[in-house]
Amino acid sequence: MFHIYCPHCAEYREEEEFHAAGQAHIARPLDPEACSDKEWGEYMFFRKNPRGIHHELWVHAAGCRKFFNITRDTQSYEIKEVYKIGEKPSVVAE
Amino acid sequence: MSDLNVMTAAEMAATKAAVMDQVPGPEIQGQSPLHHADLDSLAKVGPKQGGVHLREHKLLGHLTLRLNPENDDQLAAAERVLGVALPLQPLTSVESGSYSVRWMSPDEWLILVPGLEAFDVESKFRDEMGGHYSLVNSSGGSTVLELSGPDVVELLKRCTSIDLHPKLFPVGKVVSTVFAKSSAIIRRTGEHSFELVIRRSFSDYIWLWLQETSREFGLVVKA
Amino acid sequence: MTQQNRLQSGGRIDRSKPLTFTYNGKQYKGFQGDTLASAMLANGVNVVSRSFKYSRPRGIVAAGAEEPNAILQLGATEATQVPNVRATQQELFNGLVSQSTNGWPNVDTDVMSVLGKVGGKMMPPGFYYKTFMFPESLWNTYESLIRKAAGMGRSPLENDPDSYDHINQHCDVMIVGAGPAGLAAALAAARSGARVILADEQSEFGGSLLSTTEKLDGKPASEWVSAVTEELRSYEDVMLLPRSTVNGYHDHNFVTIHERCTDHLSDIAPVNQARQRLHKVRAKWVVLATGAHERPLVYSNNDVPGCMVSGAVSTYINRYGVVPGNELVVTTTNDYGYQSALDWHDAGRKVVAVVDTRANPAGERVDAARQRGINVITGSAVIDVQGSKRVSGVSVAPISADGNKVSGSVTKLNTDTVATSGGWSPVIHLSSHTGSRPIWNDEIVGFVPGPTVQKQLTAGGINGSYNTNSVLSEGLEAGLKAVAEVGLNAAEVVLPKAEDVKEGASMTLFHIPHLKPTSQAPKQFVDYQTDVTAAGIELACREGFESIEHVKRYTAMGFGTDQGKLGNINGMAVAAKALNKTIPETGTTIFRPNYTPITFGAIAGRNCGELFDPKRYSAMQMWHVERGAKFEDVGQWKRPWYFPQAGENMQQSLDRECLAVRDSVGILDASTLGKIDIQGRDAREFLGRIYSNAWAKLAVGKCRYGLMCGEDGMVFDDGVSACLGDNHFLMTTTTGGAARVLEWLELYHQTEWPELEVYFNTVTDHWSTLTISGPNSRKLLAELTDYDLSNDNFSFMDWKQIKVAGVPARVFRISFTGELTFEINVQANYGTHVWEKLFEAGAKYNLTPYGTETMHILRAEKGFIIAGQDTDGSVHPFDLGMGWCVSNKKPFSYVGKRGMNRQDCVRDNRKQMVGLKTKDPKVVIPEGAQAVLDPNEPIPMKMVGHVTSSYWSANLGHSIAMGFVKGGLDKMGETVYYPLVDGTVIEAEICSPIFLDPKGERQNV
Amino acid sequence: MQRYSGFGLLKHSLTHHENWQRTWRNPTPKKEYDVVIIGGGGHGLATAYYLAKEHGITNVAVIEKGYLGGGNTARNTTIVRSNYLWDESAHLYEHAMKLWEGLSQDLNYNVMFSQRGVLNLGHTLQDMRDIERRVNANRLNGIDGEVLDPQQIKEIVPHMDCSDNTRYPILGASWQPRGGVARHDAVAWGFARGADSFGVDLIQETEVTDLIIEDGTITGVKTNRYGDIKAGRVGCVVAGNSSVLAKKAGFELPLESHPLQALVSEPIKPILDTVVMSNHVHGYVSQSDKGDLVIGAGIDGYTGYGQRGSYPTIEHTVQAIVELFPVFSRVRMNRQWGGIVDTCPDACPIISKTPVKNLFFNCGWGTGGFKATPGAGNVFAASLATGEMHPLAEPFSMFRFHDGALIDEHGAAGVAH
Repeated sequence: MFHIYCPHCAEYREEEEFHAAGQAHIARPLDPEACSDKEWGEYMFFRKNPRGIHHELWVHAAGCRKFFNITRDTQSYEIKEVYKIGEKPSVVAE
Repeated sequence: MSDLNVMTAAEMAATKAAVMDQVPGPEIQGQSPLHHADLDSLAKVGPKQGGVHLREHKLLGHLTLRLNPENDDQLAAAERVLGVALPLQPLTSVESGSYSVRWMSPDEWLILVPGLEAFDVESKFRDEMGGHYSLVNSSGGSTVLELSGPDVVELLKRCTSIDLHPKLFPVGKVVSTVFAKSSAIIRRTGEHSFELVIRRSFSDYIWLWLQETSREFGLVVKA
Repeated sequence: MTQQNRLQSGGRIDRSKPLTFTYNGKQYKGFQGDTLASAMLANGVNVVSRSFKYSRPRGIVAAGAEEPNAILQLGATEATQVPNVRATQQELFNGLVSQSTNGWPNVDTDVMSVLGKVGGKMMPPGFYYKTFMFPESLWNTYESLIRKAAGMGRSPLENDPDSYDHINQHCDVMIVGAGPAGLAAALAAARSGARVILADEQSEFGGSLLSTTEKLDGKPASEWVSAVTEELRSYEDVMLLPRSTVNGYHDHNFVTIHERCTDHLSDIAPVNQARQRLHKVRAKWVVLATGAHERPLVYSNNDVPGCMVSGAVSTYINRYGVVPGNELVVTTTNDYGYQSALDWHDAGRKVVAVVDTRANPAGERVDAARQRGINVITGSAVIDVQGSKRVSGVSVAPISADGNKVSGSVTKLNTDTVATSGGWSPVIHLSSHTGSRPIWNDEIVGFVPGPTVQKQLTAGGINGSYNTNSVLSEGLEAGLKAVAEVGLNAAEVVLPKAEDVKEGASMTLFHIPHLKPTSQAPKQFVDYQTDVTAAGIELACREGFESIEHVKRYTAMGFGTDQGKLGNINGMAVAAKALNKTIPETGTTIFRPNYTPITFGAIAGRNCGELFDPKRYSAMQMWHVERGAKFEDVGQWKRPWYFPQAGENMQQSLDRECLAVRDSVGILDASTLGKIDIQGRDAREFLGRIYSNAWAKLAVGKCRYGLMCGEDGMVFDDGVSACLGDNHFLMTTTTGGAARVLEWLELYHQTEWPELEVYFNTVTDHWSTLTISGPNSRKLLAELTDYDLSNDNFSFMDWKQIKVAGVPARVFRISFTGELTFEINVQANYGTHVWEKLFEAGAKYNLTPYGTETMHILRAEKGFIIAGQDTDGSVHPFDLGMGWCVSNKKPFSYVGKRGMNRQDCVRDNRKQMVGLKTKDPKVVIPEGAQAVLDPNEPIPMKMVGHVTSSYWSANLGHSIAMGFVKGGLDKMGETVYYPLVDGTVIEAEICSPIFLDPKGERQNV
Repeated sequence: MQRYSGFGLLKHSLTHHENWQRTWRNPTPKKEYDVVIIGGGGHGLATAYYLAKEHGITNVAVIEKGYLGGGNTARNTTIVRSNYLWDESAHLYEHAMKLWEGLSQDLNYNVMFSQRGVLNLGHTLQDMRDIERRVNANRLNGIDGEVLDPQQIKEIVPHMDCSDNTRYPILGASWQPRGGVARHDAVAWGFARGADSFGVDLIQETEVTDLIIEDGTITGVKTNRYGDIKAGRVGCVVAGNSSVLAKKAGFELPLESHPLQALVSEPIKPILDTVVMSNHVHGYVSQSDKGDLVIGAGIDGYTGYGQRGSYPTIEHTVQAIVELFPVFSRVRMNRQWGGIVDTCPDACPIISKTPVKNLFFNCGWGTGGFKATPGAGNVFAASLATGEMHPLAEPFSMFRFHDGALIDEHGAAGVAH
């Protein structure tokens, strides 16, 4: 079970307080109407799904209700860093 | 019966947000979420000795304030209304007379006031504060349980994964967390006493849970 | 019965506290401090089980968690039965009732063993896969015979009378194992002020020190153990957990501990106490001081009762005062094996011989044995055992220096006990739980923990350190390292000194050769519990199962309840030899949680029965209960389903409730609907982006229905939102969707449109929602308010802030029934008051409470959808015929717009929502019935849709239904058919889903 | 191929089982194959078997980075059923079901397919509507299914709590008598042995490190042990690694890989004769021939390739089992483990061409792959043989996530199975 540092509450909490919300940094296209079906499908469904470093979106559902980002190794489950929405990760895959 | 509470559409539009005194006159007695458990009677007939003591603080005014913590005007306005500055440190709380304020999130505070004052406080906020904020009366949706006694920490460790060691959870600290299979806002009010804000619809579940979990310590219900 | 194997003195048992227990119906005596196993051995019980495949008699082999055979059924009553208890881990209590689990008619005389002897030859590994195939139809019969042999113990058939506790813990240092290493680590951490948890599976701390005659600082080791335990107990931040097995080590240093609180007292817990407790620990650092298990050697008939691992023999003698036999032969590859001979001899019984595979053993223990006059036979091994229900003798033979062949003639020795030692296997289970792969260490001939990302330290036997002084200092070092890592200053700890015993080098040998090749030799067991033999492993390798994982799966090695604690390394060695590889080349050995089995009840904790999941109630719940409502589970809510009156069946109740609403007035508790308060300048803009319809012009005081879609354009929730103020809205959601919708709004706000000034707060629980519906609802409400409720002043889709029965309320004139309706929202603390006042005033209008089922019928009469019942995530608003609820004029491409315009969403012949009128008006189509166009088509039939909602309408006097039909909106008046399970076919006409008041006049009066 | 039978066992027992042949060869790969299948799990091996048996294509290699059947094949809870909701999936899984029936004889390897029936419980009115809908659809699609009431359920599972006194009383169930369980390892081994007997090369302990793609067409694979191996067509059947390989081919898939956990109790005497599944309380259980209660959990919510998940998932699952079977409270859990499941947004698999010519993917089975093993292998083989997707595979194109023709099986797939 993960022990996750909430960047807003500024302390570690148990995984049960959080929900994983998938890959981070997927911006909604600014002009959806200009997207082809393929582009829209890729926005909605296609994912990096890497084995290794992964930037993912979580929400502190039972705590402060804020979304934030986690960089995590999907193989070792090690959390490399957490950062707020709008911030950029400092740990990235090679 | 009077309809003094009626607002015209124009009045409502002008205020941008609808504000409403939701509490009727004193002739109508409200029923707290644990009304059906009849804790007052249990307090009379139940055990007087035990490791965990429980008391419901009923029918308080619960107000949720949302604002931008970087807006000094709003912070000042809040302080004018509450008589104390909003706690900006995560997971802290402050008290001011009969008011208490809990940090819930970087832009959210839960304020408890005496039940009959909720509307006054809300109105004061509306008078004092400008800009983008929200204030929501949630008094009907929650209740407050006070848990205390020598075994209270042992009990809470069976309900929540929060570390309650006094060094990490001093008096005044407040967390919003999973509580059994529900949720609670937990605040430490003393070495052996805590305050739980719980949701109305889950209150019966939590009441059952606390009875079951406290069996080995003995539960004393207080009026 | 006498305890013929009990010593007069010595051990840690309390001879002043005799206990009585039964095994297979026979009464025996033991003492406080015994395990069930030690008491059985004291009483000379030989056979404790029959083996799984061959029905061979089996005895106690070990003294702890690694025991494979002594798996018993416990429990004096049906409800307190416990299957598969390991006798070596069960403390004896007075009145304990135990039973062996296999063997018919009993474990001593098992007729299956005859079959085992004969048929055993035909049951090599994988035999299942090679037979029982012909004829195909007989497989069920074969299988039912196979299943008869399944299992060890049995489940109770009555519900568990005990309760189980869960507790969350946090600490700086979690120390697993309270042997010398763990105690030293704990002492270092505790003295330095760390928060420490020390857990050990045994009833008392001390680990290996409890089983030896070893001295520390010249005094019995147990004195040091007591002193350290006492000191640890004095620290406030130290938690000591005996009888607590650390079962799982999970990511981010999360550890689960299974504490057996009362299993040593009785098979049922005392009143108000939990039988077992699960500790869920989050530790900053974890110190694994889990020790090692002694490895038996693999030789022929090494499973005959009386064959034990050497260390266990010492444990029974030194800790329990039990010598488990009269004569002993030791067969060993190392010096440790001699210890059991020394202890046996010192207990006054006869050591026949120590048989050592090494040609020139020379350690101090060897000398000690020789000094005692014990016959030491070198360069030899026990290659075979005689006896069936108890060892009667052994065959000893010289073996070659490489250990591969018998190199001389066989000598037979008489004995009733064989102790064996093939070295030690570190207990690395926990470290591999988190995905760390163990690595082979040639020097200690065993696997040690591999690299890990956990904050984990190891000390003592787990590292392959078996010398007490180095074990102690590794423990201390680990404790100090952990303390430093958590930022504390290390305190001073002076360790006691153990006597240094000089040891000779061990021989690396696992599998003892026999005169015959392995395939023909008498069975040489590797994994007792799963009946896996060396020959079986060799066969698996010969058949091409070359990865150790294949070998394990093909033979079932390691799949027992002991997870191969004794056998896995031996099995790998046998496979490696067969494949001509090294042990690490065959793979590694991965352990999964749990270290030892854990009761389901303990995992479930108190989250069972009524507390399995919260029941959520509205403020009026007690009223509903008192009125005899039947309830429906909707999400976690208990909602009144219908309110039967005396003598009514369900349909009669529904008919009465439905008619009451349409004829006069009914009341629904709608409090469970999700309610979200939305404030901010951009609230309106936000709603426009989230809902599919337009919100820009909704005036203050007005309400509007909205559909919410995913980015794929599919409907996922709906509800009415009201404009409370220019910057203030109240959104309602479905009962089940409330939390999801709030998180959905927050997701878009926080991650996509943070620039929008808007805040969301849940107010679901804050408001009680009392919906009065029906032509008399206005009259009823008028009794409780002075407000002008006329249609002119308070029109359809308005909301007003008024007082109802003296309580301030927001009243919404919206309607889900199609009738004149007022939805009264009051602070929930006053919900019951208003509800009761409505009933006081409502008597003259026959105010009728109705539940969700009547609500569903009434809305279906109007063709209103229920998200989740009439939608399934695959329909967009146009499929629902709700294009009116989609705005194409909004400048912002709202959530769902692009999705519902994808190629597949705009094609012809999509399934569309229609109404369905049965040809026979009395027939109600079952919900879920599938539509076809040609009822005579053979199966598989072409399905064109299904019924989502279907009811008997008492108001209309005929059945009504809603459902999907491909291209249905263009098929009005056409017929579809619903073939049912019972063979009947229902014929229905496609129609508008609005069955009643198509112009919507009734709600608008 | 050496034939297996009871008589054979008897014969071999006389020679101490010393003369059994290898189950499969351990060949060194050739430089070139007509078809290379990446992934030697159940699906990959079944694909190879049917390619050889039904399409006569035997110049085939299966390249497996670990050991045969070592991925999800070895880690699932072995449930087989075909009672899916939508036509597309129902037909695919029923195709598999028909192959299961008779598979042991076809392979001459007893996969212990045991049709002891599968119950899917309903605990809410909506559950029951969904069950009715699914069973009706199943029957009209020619798939066996019945809706049972609590009384009938009690007769099949006498020790389950079917009373009204539970938190979520059982209101009914769907019942597929032809569903059941099979011995997972045997399925992989049986297909492997069968494929090998036709001359398919099974290359174990060999990792495909890259795909060789020229002008948008795949021509071979690079391996860590044997260098480049050329291939006419390549089929990727690597559950738990699909996205990783797709990335090497230069595209993304609509997949997320999640941990899926399972657990077994200690072996107990037979007490449960069928498979019981509940989406609502979230757990499923059957009892193996050895006596273990085999219990499955839901997937963990995060991406995870670690073959392990989080403890609360196990906890919730066990709570569900104790809720259904209070009598199991004193039975003990022996072991837990985890697999990696590639989940698709619509809970249906991908059996598909890809943007790279001659490269085909079979992936995205989520929690439901095992039950489809023979069927998936069969249609994937046909697709690899002809270069055109088998009609049953056609709807499962990865491109459905572009045009929107999803097949939403969340209701039927529900919890892991």
